Amino acid sequence: MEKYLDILNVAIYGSAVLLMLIGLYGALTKKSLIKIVLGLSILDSGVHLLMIAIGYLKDGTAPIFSAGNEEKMSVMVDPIPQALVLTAIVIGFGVTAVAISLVIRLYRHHNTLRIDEIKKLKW
Amino acid sequence: MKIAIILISLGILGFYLMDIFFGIGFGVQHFSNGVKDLYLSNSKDILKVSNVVTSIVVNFRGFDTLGEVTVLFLASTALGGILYKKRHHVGERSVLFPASRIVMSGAKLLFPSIVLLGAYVFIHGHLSPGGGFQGGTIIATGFLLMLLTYRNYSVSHNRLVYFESLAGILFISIGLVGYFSKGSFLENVLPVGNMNDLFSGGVIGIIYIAVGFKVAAELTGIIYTVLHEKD
Amino acid sequence: MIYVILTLVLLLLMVASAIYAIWQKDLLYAVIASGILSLFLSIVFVILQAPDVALTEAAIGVALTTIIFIIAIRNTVRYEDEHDKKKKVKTTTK
Amino acid sequence: MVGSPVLFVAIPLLAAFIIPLTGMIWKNSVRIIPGLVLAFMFALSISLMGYVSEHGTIVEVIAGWKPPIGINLVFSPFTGFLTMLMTFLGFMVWLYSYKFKRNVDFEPSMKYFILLMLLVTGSVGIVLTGDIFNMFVFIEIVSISGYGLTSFYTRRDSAEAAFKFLFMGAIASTFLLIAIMIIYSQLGTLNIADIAEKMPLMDNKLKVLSLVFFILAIGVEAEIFPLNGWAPDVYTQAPGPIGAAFAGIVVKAAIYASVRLVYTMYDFGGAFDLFIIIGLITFIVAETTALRQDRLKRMLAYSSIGQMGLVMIAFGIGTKEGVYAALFLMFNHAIIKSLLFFSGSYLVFNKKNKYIKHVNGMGKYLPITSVLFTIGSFAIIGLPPFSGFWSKLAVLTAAADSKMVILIAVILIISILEAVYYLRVVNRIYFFDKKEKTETQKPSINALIAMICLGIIVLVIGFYPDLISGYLDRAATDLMDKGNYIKEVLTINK
Repeated sequence: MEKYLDILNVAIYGSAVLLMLIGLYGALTKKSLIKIVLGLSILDSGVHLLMIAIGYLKDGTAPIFSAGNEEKMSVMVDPIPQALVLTAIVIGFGVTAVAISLVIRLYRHHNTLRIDEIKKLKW
Repeated sequence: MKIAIILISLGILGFYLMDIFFGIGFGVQHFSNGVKDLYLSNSKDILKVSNVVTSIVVNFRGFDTLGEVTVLFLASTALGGILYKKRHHVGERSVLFPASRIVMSGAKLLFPSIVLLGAYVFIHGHLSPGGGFQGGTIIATGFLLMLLTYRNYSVSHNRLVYFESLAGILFISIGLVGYFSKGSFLENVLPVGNMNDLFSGGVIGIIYIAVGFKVAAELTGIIYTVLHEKD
Repeated sequence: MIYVILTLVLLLLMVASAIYAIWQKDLLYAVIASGILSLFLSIVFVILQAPDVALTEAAIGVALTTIIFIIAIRNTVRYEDEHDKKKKVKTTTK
Repeated sequence: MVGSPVLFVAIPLLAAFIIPLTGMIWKNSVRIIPGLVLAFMFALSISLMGYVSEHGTIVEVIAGWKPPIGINLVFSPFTGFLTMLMTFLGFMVWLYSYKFKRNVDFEPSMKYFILLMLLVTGSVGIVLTGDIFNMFVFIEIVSISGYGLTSFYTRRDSAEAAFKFLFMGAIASTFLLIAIMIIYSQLGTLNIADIAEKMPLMDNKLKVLSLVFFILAIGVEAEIFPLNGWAPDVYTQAPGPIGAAFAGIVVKAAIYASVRLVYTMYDFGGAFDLFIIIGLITFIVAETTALRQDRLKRMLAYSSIGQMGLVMIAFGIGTKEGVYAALFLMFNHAIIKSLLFFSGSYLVFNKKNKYIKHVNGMGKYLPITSVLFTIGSFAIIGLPPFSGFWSKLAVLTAAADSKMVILIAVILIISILEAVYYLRVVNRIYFFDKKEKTETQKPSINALIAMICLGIIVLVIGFYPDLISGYLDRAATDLMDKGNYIKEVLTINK
């Protein structure tokens, strides 16, 4: 079982970091405004996976007491990162909604989504 | 050139992140005397709430939830300020494809059960997975289905504002009741009951219901505002 | 064992759909790919014993975020870089 | 005790949820209620400050759980001083913008006051909270209301400035989450006092890396040099009073957050040197850029960034005198920069690009506003009879006490540059002739009151700096005493 845990260690953290890097890459290099916002939301997903993975415990159960398992406290996964991610997901959605509305307004003003044509202020 | 700089800095960032988190390790207990066990035991013994995530979100760290609800409120407020004009009137919305009769009947059939599911999820937030945010979002997706299917389906904006404001006021007034009677904001003022009962956890259930209504109203409002933009 | 393989497959699919979402020029496909990413992510959350988060991610990440992006695409342009396609799309969607 | 710190957050949020309802019945209530709330917050902070100076720090717990478990709010002489400053400025911004003229219909303008109120609330929350994740939530509240306020004008560039701000803010918030998770994974707690106590347990490498992520995240709001690309555009495109709100309130809160991290949470001394280096780079780059600007608000924005660099330097000196100087500088900068933004927006009112040349000859048309702008300019340069002189003197004294001679030289040289570009504007106001015939806008009476209040404060502090030094001294002592903070928070008996 230890061997699998090592594989999962690399796989989960690695893919979370990869997701973040892909999102950042898209947000930094792409020209389309919608692509940029999409990149930011992928970046968010990566961070959320990272946070949940930190709270995981080997052979753990979900942090919910049900009728039979009041005593199984020591094998429960950490509930705090889950609560934090819950907050972070909702906040991320709020930011995405604001970003999308800004994109729609920029399109209305400039009639394009390409950032190199919108650039009037210095970036 | 610019891409090269970005790739290099992303590489550095990725290297350090992987370094940090591979070192931290996966699936092991990271710390010895953290607050995790305190949360678990307090949730079981004092609050009598089965779902520990709910007791953290609503009670132990309830202030975060207040801020989070405010973030959604702010997002819908800011959205109204950003998309300031060229709003469609009710019923004049353009749809990509007119929905077929099957979709229309299906949506009509599904809508009540989606709302019921959402209500179930936030009423039982302290017993099973789910809660105000999840239930509120599910209800919002129900409204989204109706808005997408029926061209002239509309949600009364004033009614959304009523729900939103009243739910928010309920949340804060429960907090203030705790402050004035027990001396601490959001403190539990009701009997906690027995574990795994519907009426357990004192004010947690009531707060989560308020959060559910508020989230549902706000998300529906956000979708409604964006959907009614003229292109 | 089976969970390990399932997790690995899901993680691989997530990264693949993220790359597809960034690489694809058609914004509609890209947005759908990011919705699929959220779907896989919520399954991974269930495997990692976080049902609350999985529910939230499924409702917000899969449904609401995707639909908001799609509304934005409907109000703007569908393709990332092609200017000549812009007018054509506008006339077809109207 | 009169009132409690939790009301700083609860009452504005309650008001924010009530306003949409009352707005349906009585339209003007959406303007008046935020003002009342801001005034209430200011009064509350004064009353609590009186209590704190007699009985010591107030630690308020939320939901009845003691600090390592629950979230707590700390109202100490230091945080209380900043809260007082921020709520006062928030009220001034409200007063100034009560009748701010704009050319769009009324419906969005009711959102303006809600967003302004929550901007102030979020900043106060950042200062008061004793929990890093709660700080993240408040930072997001501040950011989102900032995005809304920036894109508030319907001009085309304002949406772009807001998008730029949002882009950097979104990336910063993910970095902040990563830093929080690194700390949580090592210490298992989110409370600042608890983290500070357990910090020696943490691995040294992780300590440095998490601090770097924190600084990268908070640096966006604090306008540290490579991360402040959004600031000039936002200051230019946002409504005039919002520039003042950013410079006076949001940036102060962000600086507070980084100072709290370095002084209380982390325990290694290298962080102070980091502060000095970041501060010096920011100071030099921003002030030299400000010299080259031809638009008034951009110039003010770069000057504001530069002043923040100076504040960072003063905090980086690391002695009690340094903290005292930094706090004095923060106070003065908040008051003076708000005055400059307030009067500056009327000097270039309704001009397309707000070039500096538009102020030519305004001394005749808008005498009071011009005098106030001149007072502000002289004060921020640090000319003797005004308040800015004392703070700059305090910085130089603190640097001299720590034998940092190069620092003194740099600050003096850069101050001359600062004098050049401010005096250039003042010169144009009084000694140039107005070329084209454009209409000028007389300030409305409430704006005038707000500006004169700030001007009087600048003059009074200039003549009697002792009025405020008691507060500053107590605040500096409070910040330097890390053990006391931990003890106050963790041993609360509730």
